[in-house]
Amino acid sequence: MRPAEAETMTSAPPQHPTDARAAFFAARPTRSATVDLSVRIGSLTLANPVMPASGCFGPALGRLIPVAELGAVVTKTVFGTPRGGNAAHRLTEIRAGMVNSVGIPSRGAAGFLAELHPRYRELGVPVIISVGGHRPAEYAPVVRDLDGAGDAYELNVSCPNLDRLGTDIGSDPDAILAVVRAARQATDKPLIVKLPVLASSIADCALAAQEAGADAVCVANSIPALPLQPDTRSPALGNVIGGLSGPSIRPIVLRLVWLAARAVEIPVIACGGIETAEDALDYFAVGARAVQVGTASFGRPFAMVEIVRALQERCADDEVAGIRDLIDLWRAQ
Amino acid sequence: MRPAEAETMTSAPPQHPTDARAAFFAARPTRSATVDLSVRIGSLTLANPVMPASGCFGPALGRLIPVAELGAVVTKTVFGTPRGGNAAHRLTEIRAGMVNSVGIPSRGAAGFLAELHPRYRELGVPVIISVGGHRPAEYAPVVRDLDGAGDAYELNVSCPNLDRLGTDIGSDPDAILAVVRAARQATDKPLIVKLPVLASSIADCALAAQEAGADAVCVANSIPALPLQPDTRSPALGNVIGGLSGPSIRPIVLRLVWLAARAVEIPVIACGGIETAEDALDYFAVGARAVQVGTASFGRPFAMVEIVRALQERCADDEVAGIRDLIDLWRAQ
Amino acid sequence: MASLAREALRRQQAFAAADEAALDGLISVRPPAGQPRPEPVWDDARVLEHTNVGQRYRRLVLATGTIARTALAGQFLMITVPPTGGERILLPRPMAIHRRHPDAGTVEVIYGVAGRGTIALADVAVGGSLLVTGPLGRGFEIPSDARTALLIGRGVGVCAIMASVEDAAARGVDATVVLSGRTRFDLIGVTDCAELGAAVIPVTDDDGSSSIPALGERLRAEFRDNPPAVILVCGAGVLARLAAELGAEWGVPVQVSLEAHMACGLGYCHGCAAPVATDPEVEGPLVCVDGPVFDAALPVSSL
Amino acid sequence: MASLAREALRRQQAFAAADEAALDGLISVRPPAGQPRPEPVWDDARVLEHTNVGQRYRRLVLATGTIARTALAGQFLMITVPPTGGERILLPRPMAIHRRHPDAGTVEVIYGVAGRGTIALADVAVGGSLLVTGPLGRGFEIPSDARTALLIGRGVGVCAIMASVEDAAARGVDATVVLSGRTRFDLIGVTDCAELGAAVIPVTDDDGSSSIPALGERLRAEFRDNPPAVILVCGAGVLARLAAELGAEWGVPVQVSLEAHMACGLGYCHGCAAPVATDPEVEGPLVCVDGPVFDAALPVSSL
Ligand SMILES: Cc1cc2nc3c(=O)[nH]c(=O)nc-3n(C[C@H](O)[C@H](O)[C@H](O)COP(=O)(O)OP(=O)(O)OC[C@H]3O[C@@H](n4cnc5c(N)ncnc54)[C@H](O)[C@@H]3O)c2cc1C
Ligand SMILES: Cc1cc2nc3c(=O)[nH]c(=O)nc-3n(C[C@H](O)[C@H](O)[C@H](O)COP(=O)(O)OP(=O)(O)OC[C@H]3O[C@@H](n4cnc5c(N)ncnc54)[C@H](O)[C@@H]3O)c2cc1C
Ligand SMILES: Cc1cc2nc3c(=O)[nH]c(=O)nc-3n(C[C@H](O)[C@H](O)[C@H](O)COP(=O)(O)O)c2cc1C
Ligand SMILES: Cc1cc2nc3c(=O)[nH]c(=O)nc-3n(C[C@H](O)[C@H](O)[C@H](O)COP(=O)(O)O)c2cc1C
Ligand code: FES
Ligand code: FES
Repeated sequence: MRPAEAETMTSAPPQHPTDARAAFFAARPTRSATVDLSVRIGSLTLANPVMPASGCFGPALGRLIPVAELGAVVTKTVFGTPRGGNAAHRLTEIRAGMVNSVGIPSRGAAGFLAELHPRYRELGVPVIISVGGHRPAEYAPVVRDLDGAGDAYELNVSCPNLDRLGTDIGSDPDAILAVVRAARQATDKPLIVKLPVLASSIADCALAAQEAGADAVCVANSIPALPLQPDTRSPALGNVIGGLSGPSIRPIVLRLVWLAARAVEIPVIACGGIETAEDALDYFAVGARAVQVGTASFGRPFAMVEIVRALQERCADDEVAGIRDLIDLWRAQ
Repeated sequence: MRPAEAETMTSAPPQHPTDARAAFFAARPTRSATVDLSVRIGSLTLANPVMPASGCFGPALGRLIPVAELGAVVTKTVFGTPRGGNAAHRLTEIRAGMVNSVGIPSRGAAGFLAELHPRYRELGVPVIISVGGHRPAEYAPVVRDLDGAGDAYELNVSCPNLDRLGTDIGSDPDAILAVVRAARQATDKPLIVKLPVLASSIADCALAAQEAGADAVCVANSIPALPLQPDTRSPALGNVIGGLSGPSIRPIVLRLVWLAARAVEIPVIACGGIETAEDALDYFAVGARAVQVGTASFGRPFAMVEIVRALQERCADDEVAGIRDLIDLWRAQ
Repeated sequence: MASLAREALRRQQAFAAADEAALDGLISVRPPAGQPRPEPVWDDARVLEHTNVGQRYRRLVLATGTIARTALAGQFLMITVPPTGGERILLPRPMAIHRRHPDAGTVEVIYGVAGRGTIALADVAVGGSLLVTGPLGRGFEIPSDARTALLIGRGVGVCAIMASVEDAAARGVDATVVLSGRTRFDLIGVTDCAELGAAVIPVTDDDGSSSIPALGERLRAEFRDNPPAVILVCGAGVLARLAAELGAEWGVPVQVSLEAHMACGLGYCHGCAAPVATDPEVEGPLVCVDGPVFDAALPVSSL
Repeated sequence: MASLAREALRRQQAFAAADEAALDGLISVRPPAGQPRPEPVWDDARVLEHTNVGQRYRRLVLATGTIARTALAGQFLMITVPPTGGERILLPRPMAIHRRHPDAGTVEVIYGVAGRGTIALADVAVGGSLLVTGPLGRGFEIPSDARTALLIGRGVGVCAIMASVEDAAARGVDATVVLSGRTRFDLIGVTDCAELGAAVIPVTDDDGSSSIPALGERLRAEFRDNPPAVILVCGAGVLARLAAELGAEWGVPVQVSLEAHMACGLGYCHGCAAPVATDPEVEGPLVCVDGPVFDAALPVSSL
């Protein structure tokens, strides 16, 4: 029924000299050629620590920005079988941030492999496939179905939009153990576990992921919230509740990253309200090793690439060899 | 060593005709005399549903506003034995809100009864004493020690500043059961349980409180967060983490109030980012029966009294007899 | 009196609900276009003009060469609202491309000052620049054999149809344009239509001429002998339904442009679900890539 | 070069840490005051003047009768910063009452434009009003038998001591005022001191005269024969320590005004812990009600 993403824009991006995008594609960092921004997630080495947050990227964005400059891309969460997603409105903006209740429409693993995966492959960077499930037992089969496709998998145990009232799989360390152990059997590729904000103990959740064999944790998903329409006081979203994202959640997620990074050895990937290289450095300062950018890309599609370029500049300015030194420099203070 | 609150300002507030405060004290709502804003919390009837949030009120504020117009006052959390509180800085303001890590300094129950309680009694409204503990077993003894003093007790099982790394008592339904059951044995007065934001299921926490005999739940405390100093990236607070409060947490707490109100029969008292009567009505629309005001009082000491007066005006304007009808009016839409 | 305000709010809500319901069963994704869609770009578009239009709207003239040259009628932009004095607008706002001036390398956008986003947008100064992404989405298409067209726009919905009035003028299609609004002073597009040589039927709420029965009667009379070859409509669900009814009566196709809350405008955030009922296991169409222009036809049951 | 900026930041941080450490063991709560504290009020104070002072400071003249008539020297206000274009400042900012003009019913405040709060405050227009609460806290007291006083202020810290220069003038106490700042153009209080007939010792960073050793030497020379009866100081930990050293040498009392992050200003939020080491089971003093003015004396160990 719907051609959507797959139909539109399949040719290589032509260069129009008359728009800012063309100039941005043309720009190449100069001084920073020798800077090493690479990070390792298990057996996978990323050229730099910047990637999109799941659900906030699609191959269509590759027409607008030089995606090859990113460390990796992360797909929208893929379920085993197709899902329709939630009723409109699926997103809105309020003063505290944006709230979405998209509800993870998915064409299922088979649909992803047939329609979307080839377009991700063209981007020229590692592809991290986000994997979802309604119950702990649903994750491993999807990983198995997808294996061969992704360079790594992010297990999304923290979507706030699947069940309006229920608790997340990811707020229960035992459920995390079950999900990750099974997925670990299903693939040798790196596994990232994306954790929720509303858990009693982020440290216990991160430890469970590590114990079960995860290669990294991503901290965190959006924060469940209920936006009201200002005039009528009725819910602004079809699903009543959604996930709050954007800069106002940063101080909350900074604490979670700090706690997770103290609890585990595996890398912590920070996600929550990152808009600039300064924000990324804040997360590095509390122990993150990589960052994901979500909401910021909507208003400024080039935000991720700007962050990569700014980190390169910062290393060059500070005369350090790479991101680790830059982080040490800040953390020492 | 420190005279503090007790020493200063012990005489009745004189009326200076030359300041705005004097005019505010003089104002008396007119049309709204017949409006009934009362709410019941167990056996206690409050004249209206507006009260301060714990830690954001003290008798000293009674010199600045007509406290007798409020539904009740809530004390700062009282521990059984004295506590010193956290290192400076204990609070800061960031773009997303204010973050405090006061750490509940307390003179203990005996100190409270001797020094502060008499000053609360002078205010002429019901006094709800907030009670704290480091372990579930610590609450009931404090309630017992205080009994006779408060008109109701709010069991604070959700302070984000007691243990930097640990989990709250209040995010564990079993711990809530234990705290409330024991407190229920210690007093016949109404018990309110103040719940945390970072729990896997607010519904389970509220149900545990109800099951153990609580008369109301307060949803919620501030949200644990880590503010950094913008220039140095070092923690802005002596305790590293603190509690985020203020308007940006409202959409997050609105969802929690909605979930709690659907789960339990006992009243839900909403607390989080309330600044105006409009904000209070938002919470009423998702099921709250009363509201607490914290951060807003710092910038606008008269915020609570303004909310009461505005609710009275609203009922008069809409020609409804009381707050229940006003709420029904909105909820119906 | 606040209770009067409450009453007004109630009426407004009832109207909005009815307007939404009017689309029920009407919408389907258009078949693949004959013409390929232009490649979207983003640009720092210089603000050349920023003026009031009537009492409720603002008009932007933006210098953005690629978009001005490539945009198809009915496509839209995502406009990023710059921060003003601390107010941060996170999501870009979708806005129809009201007029294209390819030679000047400019486009025009007209918007209503409604909520936080557009209130902040209204502060943008001439001489500054706006980050815009476009052209986006599936626009209107006047069938190649059409000699006449009826276009119906209400409020800012007029902006979605005006580039089709440009197309009609360029191709020698006789365009009749219904411009609907609250009062005569609120009508968008009167001078644009005059410039483009289109016949205008202005209808307004204050004299009752914009009511659906009155407008239906008028259009049925107007086109009794010579129905238009296509109907393009934007701005209200009830107008889309009227258009679909007329389309069924006259046996001509109807295209409608829809709105939805959007984040990306490019089809990857999945935020802009179109009001089309589908199997719960299949995602329905997205307004930003499958629309904003859809086919509108009365559901078979109601024929 | 960013690495130079980094170096500057490092130096600044090292200085801030040393400045904080300088207060170690110095501070204690003053014994109960002779005079009762005035009752605080809040007021919508009209902004009569809002001007630049040098390159880094702004001066407010506020009409607020009760506070102007009742404030004691060294007390402060909590100023609620009004929203500007969407930027919301939640916490009021504590500001010293620099000058009191009881007859005119006005007070003066001088502040540095530092962070979000004061940047937003700087936008307030003359003719508007500011919500202020005060007078608050425990101020400076010149002992009743004092005939001379040394007052030391640095940067905006000068504002905390200027009302004591007023007191000195009113009581015929000979005041010598050290005004310290980065450059001569940054010094606050030069005209105030002239008006109040106080002797001024201006010291600045650019010529090195404000360095602690240089200033110590100068003051020891100045007061060799006739030490002042009391020292009042505000604006830097290292200045408080110098004052405490001089106080010990001369056998005279020293009072220091401190800063802390505040929310309520009234003693109930417990946010403003003073830098006084106490038993972990006992809450230490609060800057807003037990201070901001404290006694400063060298710890016994260092005497
Ligand atoms: C394809 C398309 C074309 C559009 N063209 C125009 C145009 O030419 N002129 C014009 O004035 N408006 C147009 N709109 C609507 C416009 O995008 C604004 O969102 C709308 O005017 C609301 O104003 P606001 O952003 O100030 O509201 P806010 O209160 O700031 O919005 C809050 C949230 O709701 C969303 N929202 C609210 N109303 C709408 C709406 N009607 N459509 C989409 N999202 C909404 C916002 O995006 C935001 O997420 C168009 C929308 C779409 C989808
Ligand atoms: C008793 C007292 C008197 C003061 N008198 C003056 C005065 O006369 N002139 C003047 O310029 N400043 C004075 N200050 C400091 C002033 O209150 C401002 O907070 C400070 O200038 C920081 O600027 P900002 O609020 O723009 O910073 P922001 O970046 O907006 O502040 C962020 C947070 O840190 C807190 N904060 C940051 N620096 C300070 C500080 N130095 N003191 C207290 N809180 C701080 C703020 O309150 C806020 O919570 C006084 C402080 C106190 C406690
Ligand atoms: C529109 C939208 C869709 C999202 N979809 C997903 C998703 O499919 N899977 C997922 O793990 N997270 C999803 N998220 C959450 C983001 O990946 C991210 O965790 C969150 O937005 C916080 O980061 P930010 O503040 O940078 O946006 C989505 C977020 C948004 C805004
Ligand atoms: C300075 C400060 C001190 C607080 N102290 C307490 C406390 O002692 N006990 C408690 O239960 N909550 C305490 N809180 C939390 C508030 O009661 C309230 O739950 C929180 O601030 C959210 O409400 P608000 O957004 O209206 O401020 C404190 C909050 C602040 C800002
Ligand atoms: S707006 Fe993102 S998919 Fe349509
Ligand atoms: S500022 Fe609230 S106690 Fe001092």
